[in-house]
Amino acid sequence: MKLIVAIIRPDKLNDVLESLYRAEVKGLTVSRVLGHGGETDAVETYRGTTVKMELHEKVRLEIGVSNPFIEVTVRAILEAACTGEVGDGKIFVVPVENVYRIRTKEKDEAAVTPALH
Amino acid sequence: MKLIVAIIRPDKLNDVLESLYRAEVKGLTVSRVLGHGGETDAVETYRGTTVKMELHEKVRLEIGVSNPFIEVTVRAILEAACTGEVGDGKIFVVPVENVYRIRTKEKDEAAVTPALH
Amino acid sequence: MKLIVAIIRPDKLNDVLESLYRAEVKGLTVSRVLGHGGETDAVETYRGTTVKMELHEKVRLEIGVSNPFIEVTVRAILEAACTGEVGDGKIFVVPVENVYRIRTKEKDEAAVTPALH
Amino acid sequence: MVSSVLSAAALLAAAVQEAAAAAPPPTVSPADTAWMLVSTALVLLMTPGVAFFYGGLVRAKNALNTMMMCMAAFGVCGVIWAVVGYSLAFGTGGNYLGDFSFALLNNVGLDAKGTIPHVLFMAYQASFAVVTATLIAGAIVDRMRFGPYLAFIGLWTVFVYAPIAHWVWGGGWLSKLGVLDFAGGTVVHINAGVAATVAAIVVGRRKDFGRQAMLPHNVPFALLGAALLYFGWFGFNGGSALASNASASQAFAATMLAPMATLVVWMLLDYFRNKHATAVGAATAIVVGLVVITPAAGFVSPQSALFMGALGAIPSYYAIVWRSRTRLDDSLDVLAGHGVGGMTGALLTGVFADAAWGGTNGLLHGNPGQLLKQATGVAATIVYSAIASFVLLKAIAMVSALAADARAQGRGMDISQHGEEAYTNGEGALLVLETVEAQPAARPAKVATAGGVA
Amino acid sequence: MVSSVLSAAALLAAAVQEAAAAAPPPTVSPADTAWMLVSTALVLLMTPGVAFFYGGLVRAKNALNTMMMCMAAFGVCGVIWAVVGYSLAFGTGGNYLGDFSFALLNNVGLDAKGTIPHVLFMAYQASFAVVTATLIAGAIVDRMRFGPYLAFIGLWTVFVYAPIAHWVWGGGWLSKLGVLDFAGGTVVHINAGVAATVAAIVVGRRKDFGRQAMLPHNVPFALLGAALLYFGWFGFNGGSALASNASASQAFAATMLAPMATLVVWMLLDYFRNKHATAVGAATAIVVGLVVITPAAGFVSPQSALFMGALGAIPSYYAIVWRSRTRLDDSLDVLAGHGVGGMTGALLTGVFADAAWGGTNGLLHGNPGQLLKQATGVAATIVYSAIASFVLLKAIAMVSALAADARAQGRGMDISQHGEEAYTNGEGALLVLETVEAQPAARPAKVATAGGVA
Amino acid sequence: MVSSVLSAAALLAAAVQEAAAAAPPPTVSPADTAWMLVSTALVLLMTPGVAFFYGGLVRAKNALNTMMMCMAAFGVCGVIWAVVGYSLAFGTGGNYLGDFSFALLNNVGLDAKGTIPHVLFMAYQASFAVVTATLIAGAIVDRMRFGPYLAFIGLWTVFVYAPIAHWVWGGGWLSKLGVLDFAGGTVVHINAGVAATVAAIVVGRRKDFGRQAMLPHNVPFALLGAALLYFGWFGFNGGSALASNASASQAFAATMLAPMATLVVWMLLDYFRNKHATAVGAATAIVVGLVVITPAAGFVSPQSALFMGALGAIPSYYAIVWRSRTRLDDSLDVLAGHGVGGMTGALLTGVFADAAWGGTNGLLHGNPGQLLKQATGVAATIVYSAIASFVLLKAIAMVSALAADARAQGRGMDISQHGEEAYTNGEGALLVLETVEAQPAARPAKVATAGGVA
Ligand SMILES: Nc1ncnc2c1ncn2[C@@H]1O[C@H](COP(=O)(O)OP(=O)(O)O)[C@@H](O)[C@H]1O
Ligand SMILES: Nc1ncnc2c1ncn2[C@@H]1O[C@H](COP(=O)(O)OP(=O)(O)O)[C@@H](O)[C@H]1O
Ligand SMILES: Nc1ncnc2c1ncn2[C@@H]1O[C@H](COP(=O)(O)OP(=O)(O)O)[C@@H](O)[C@H]1O
Repeated sequence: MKLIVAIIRPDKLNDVLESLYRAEVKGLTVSRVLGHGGETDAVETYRGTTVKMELHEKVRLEIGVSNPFIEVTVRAILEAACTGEVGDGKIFVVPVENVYRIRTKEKDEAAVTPALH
Repeated sequence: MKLIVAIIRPDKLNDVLESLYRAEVKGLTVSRVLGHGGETDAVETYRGTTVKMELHEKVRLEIGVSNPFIEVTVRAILEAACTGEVGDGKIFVVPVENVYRIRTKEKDEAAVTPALH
Repeated sequence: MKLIVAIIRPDKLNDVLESLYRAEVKGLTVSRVLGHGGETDAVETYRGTTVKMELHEKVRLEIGVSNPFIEVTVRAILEAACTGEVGDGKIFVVPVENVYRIRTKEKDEAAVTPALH
Repeated sequence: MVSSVLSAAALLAAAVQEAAAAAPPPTVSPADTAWMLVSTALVLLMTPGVAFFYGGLVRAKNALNTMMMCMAAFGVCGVIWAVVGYSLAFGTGGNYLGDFSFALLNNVGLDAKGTIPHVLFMAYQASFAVVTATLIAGAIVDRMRFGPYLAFIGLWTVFVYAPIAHWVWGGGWLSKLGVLDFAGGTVVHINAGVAATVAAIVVGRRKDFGRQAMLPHNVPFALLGAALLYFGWFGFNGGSALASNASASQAFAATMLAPMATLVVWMLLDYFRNKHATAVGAATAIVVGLVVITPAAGFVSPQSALFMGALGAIPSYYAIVWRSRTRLDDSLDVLAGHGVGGMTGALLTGVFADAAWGGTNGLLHGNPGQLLKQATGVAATIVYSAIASFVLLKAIAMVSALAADARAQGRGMDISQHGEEAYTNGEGALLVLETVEAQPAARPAKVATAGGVA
Repeated sequence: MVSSVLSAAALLAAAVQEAAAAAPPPTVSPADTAWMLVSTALVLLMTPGVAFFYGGLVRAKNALNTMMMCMAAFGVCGVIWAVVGYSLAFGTGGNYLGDFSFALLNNVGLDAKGTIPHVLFMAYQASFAVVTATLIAGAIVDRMRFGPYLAFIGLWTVFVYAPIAHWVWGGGWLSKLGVLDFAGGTVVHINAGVAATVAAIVVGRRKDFGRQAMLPHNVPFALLGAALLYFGWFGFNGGSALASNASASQAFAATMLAPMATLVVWMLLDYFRNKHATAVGAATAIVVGLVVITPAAGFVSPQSALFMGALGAIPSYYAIVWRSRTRLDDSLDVLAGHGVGGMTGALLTGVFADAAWGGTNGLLHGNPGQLLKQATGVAATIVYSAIASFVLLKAIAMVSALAADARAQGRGMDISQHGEEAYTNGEGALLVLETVEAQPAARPAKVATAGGVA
Repeated sequence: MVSSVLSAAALLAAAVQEAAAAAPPPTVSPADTAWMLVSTALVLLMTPGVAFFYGGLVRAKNALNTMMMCMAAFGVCGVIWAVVGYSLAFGTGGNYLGDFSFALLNNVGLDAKGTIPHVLFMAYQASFAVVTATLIAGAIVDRMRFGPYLAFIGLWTVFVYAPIAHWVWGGGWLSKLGVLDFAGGTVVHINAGVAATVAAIVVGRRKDFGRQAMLPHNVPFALLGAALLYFGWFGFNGGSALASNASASQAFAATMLAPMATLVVWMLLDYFRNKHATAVGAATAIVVGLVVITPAAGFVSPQSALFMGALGAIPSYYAIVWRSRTRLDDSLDVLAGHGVGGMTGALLTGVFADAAWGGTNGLLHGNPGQLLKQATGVAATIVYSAIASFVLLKAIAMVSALAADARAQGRGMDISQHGEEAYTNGEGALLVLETVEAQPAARPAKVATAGGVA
């Protein structure tokens, strides 16, 4: 079991969600973050003060997957999130020891299998 | 040592904090996130535009614990965060290699033992 | 390869970014979080209602590094983020199995080496 | 000669008539009209003022619902006022109620009512009816369903507000008794404060009341609301002179001064109790000061206005402290602000009123009887407003639940009552397309395409 | 004797003159001046009103750009109005255009124009010119580049607004024809609505239009905007009487009542269609009601104002529903709100106008011809505004691209057009220091020091 | 006969008297009263205008404190004005100070002062005193402790504002000298700008000033503030005619036109310097334009108002650019906006003033001496304001520290000075219950229960 952490562009969230949906990856958690990488910084001016915006808006996805899904999930993101320009982001694959579904207290594989209802 | 990452309902944060407090788990970090799972989507309308809200507000907890606390922490969350309805969230237990307390530069076990003052 | 997760004070982000920059650590992701630890709680009053603010604003850094950089990164943070008062935060070092750079689909070491352009 | 003299006299008469034409008997006065046009606009601005005052004090998930409770009153109470409310309040009628002579705005024309066109007088009164109803919202935000709420304030305008307005301003029994209420201490504030308390009780407490902290999501909005209220209140009190004259000026000055004194006292109370003067407290203090001076504005000296403002801070301040320790979930303290503030003002009017500054003398000027009259007015308003509001709410409750269920409250009233959110960024919002057939479909899929980040 | 009689007559004459001085032939009237001063200020407040109404409805990354499109009109259109616009609209000229007699505000002095100083009349008209131009912004927010936008509204004020204002208010052909437009249904609303639609088409659709949900980032701001518009509109319509009189009062009451009725009907339509009455809908309804009553305000009874408001909700409501299914990217529905609303109002004026309440009779009072005149006014405005706006936009497009490229739209118009953000917390903002040489440098480094968290 | 002629003459006399009654010697004029009521309300709205203008420009953690610095002035400066300030400024007194004849508002009644009730004149002046004090806040936000701040503005109103107001408007030496200051260029703007600069220096720099970027947390609020200021300023300048007449109209038009021109020039300067016209810049430009025209509004032609607005942009623009490179931490550039803007305006008044438009001629109309007089007024204000403000601040500093310590600044002034936050969502907020004994305790625990998410 792995936790896949992906940092992507906000305007690609759209496409990534669709791509994951097609790959049948349905459970995920999203948050807004700020990223620093190789991108050129935007310059803003507030009255006399000029600032360089070093951090850029990104979206962070966190997806717990069972082993057979690791590959497809990574591929789905890599494809949907890519523009080819600096700032596309990164994917980290982190090992996970246990997963629990809070509602049912199911553990591990069962916990990340989508609920049927 | 583990990092316990839990995704819960915002209106259960309350109870989870209390439950963790009773389990003597005192250090933790919280953030607002959006989750996608099996929940039915809310429909909103803005003038002529109808949208389905695919992502639901959740709270993410991140708790670094030493091994003896893993079990109790997971149990505390599982109990306090559960409503039995779809959308209760997940817990991920992630291995951690080192922990540092920035203030004292203590490492590992010592770093996650609550400070006495 | 590791993912270094650090919880620091918001007003130290400044210094930490500089310190990391000097350590040649350039890729990172930042988010606003709320932390609970040993700090004393602020009391606020809204009309008749008095509340204790249990959670304090913190900033969370997430930095994927290749093995030779683990040490310097941790050290850079430990030094720059420390005030010596309760609430300085923690650093967690989490193992990572794979890293991908979305733009180029590079993997692992290559993925976290700063792009040259 | 005689004739020439006579003709001189005739000319003279003409001259006199011309002079008289220059100073006509008080029909429509352009200057009074100008001030009352402005006053009406100012009072109408108080409704959004309440919307922001209340809306800033609730949690973000209930912000729109709270604001809509105010803004929708423009529609519901405004139309009802035009249809029947105005007539019931200001039609001649009897001691307790007007009649239907002005129903549907019949006979409300351009002729003078006092020194302004009748249609303007009606508009001015409409602005009062709307803002009074919105005050009630503060007690039941975060939980009352939107439909029953609208039904309540609509009916309340007809069955509670209009009668009491008739008693005090429409020639009813309280005015005959000699109760002083310059701009609506009883009619507006005590009335709304009592109705709000009854509503808070009948609708019931909020989910998690007393268990969770429910904090203001946007205090600047509350300050903006207080500022708009302060500004609009100059029309509310100053306009109640119904003319652009000394009385209006005096009422204006009183309306300016009283909240200044309230603010100072409130900040001191706050400071001694909590070690801080708070912004939420300051916003509240301004409103309380305005409420307190409302019944007295045209009857007291500027010095008395300062005193009344200062004194008026105390009961409302401690009413809030007390209320927050009880199980009464008057969410935004309408009782303490408008109810208690209104009572303080109405009674103090009986103390400070000064015939030299308009109206009758009060206790301090040798007429203790006035205080009794004021107390009568207060008591009558409390009793009638409480009973009638209770009956209306219970009647509505028979048709439809008053409160939203716990789940709807949990998701927030904005989503559950209005299907929208105050602050969205579009993350994860999936667009549901219903393209017109003639247009090329945006996507092959039948209904939905992917949403994105704003 | 004779002489004494004569001297009496002389005295008499003096008396008559004195009397006449007391009631002078309508030169400057202080009361009318007071109301028109206020009205002008109120109309000027409508521009920020539009800024917040529009600004709240766009995404956060475009909020400042949207607001600036309104606020900058104060500068561009205001100055152009003073330089040449006012003269072209209100200089005597001919049937189709004024002249340059008032160019650069020459001959605009303190003498009376009607019963107010000429300089005040000019200021009042300036406030109209500015707010009309800002209405257009709603159709092209989120994408039109700021420079070309300013060029467009500047030229539009001269070449489209001023001529049509001359037709209707400056003694031009539509006023001679007898078209009724009390406060600007054609000149302001149809005109802006049509120009906005043309601009939406010529500038082109937004990136991701129809693919992504673009939701309002701050609905309370939209409500604030609607409230400021409602408030300011009392100057817009009430002030169009140009005096503090019965007509102003009637126009005021109509302006108050119509949106109330629109709000009720709109909430019902919303409820039956979406199961919810929305706040965005309520804000829109208020504006639509105001638009609809604008041409009629001084010509119809209060009852008719209620009817017009109620009826007026329907076409605009369904125009929005229809538009959102098409590929027309009129981002904030200026066509539906101001264009369709303005047409509804202009035509209904021809139906409800009542000579007993000012103006001419309309269809319902036995004069069907008025409806035809109204239709002529509507058609002329649509045709001229559409063609002239199109030509202006195409001319500007020859010099400079109208729309920002996809990348700039993606980053947001605030950053790309103004180099700033509406809401920042300073995280990761690196200060670029340019210390004055004489001062000790803050840091050894030459230009930059570390940024921090706000 | 004779007698009949005489009686005719008698009648005549009566007629003349009647005519005279119709046009009384300037006692209270209803129309002037109407306009001054409105003007006073408008000026009072400027204080919240400043609150939002400043509040939007600071960081979120200091937003409430900044707004409270403005709103609390209603209390502190308003009450002090009533108690003693008004009397010191407008009591007859001598060349340098009034007297105590109006202390505690004694002798401030309903009789005419000019053509309006005295009590209204006092209220109008109070609104000036309050807003002037709040301007100072901009220089010391983010760091000055709330108590000492209130002490300072309270004392400042008495010892600095009231005397200078007496010099210029109360019959003091500057008015005798013939210095032109229509609505407060010296008294209000230079005075506040200088005091603010002194305060910025005496209180000291903010923690991290020059090291961290401190960015506006809510630019729309700053725009809202600028809009409210623009709106309110019509009362500030237009009302300074103290009547509803040509002078008021002229001042109104000048107040409308000048900021329009400033806005255009400012956007151009911004564009050429930064490649962008910014929204913060636009908000600033509007305020600067208003400041510049303030002393001149009733003395110059509309064309000159446009010129003054345009010229006035330049010194303030470059003052901001210069200041941000220095170590002077005048946080929101009160010196550049109000100080420099006020000086520009006061001096340009001496250039553009035109007796044909009211007042005296200036340089351009052949009276270079006026410029000298203006310079004297400016210099006197600068010197007195700087010294007196310095002394007051140092005196307060002896009792209590002026600045909050670094830790308090770090946590934010909202929490450290007011114990509350502008924007909360209740996450992790633990409710501290103090239930009334008679009530069943909500929870078994003695004081606290768990907090939750809003
Ligand atoms: N080592 C890293 N650890 C964590 N996040 C990173 C790291 N490197 C990059 N990121 C995230 O990825 C985003 C894009 O990275 P960047 O280096 O700019 O682009 P690219 O991957 O295209 O070279 C950054 O804004 C940051 O949020
Ligand atoms: N595989 C996953 N990885 C990360 N987060 C998940 C995953 N599955 C669910 N979540 C989070 O948990 C929340 C609830 O999950 P959901 O599947 O709706 O409910 P349940 O666990 O009750 O079946 C989601 O909104 C999401 O935030
Ligand atoms: N066990 C933990 N797991 C996750 N985050 C923690 C943990 N302990 C502390 N933190 C984070 O670190 C912050 C500071 O910790 P605290 O214990 O107050 O200070 P210190 O480390 O100086 O003793 C907390 O606010 C919280 O965000």
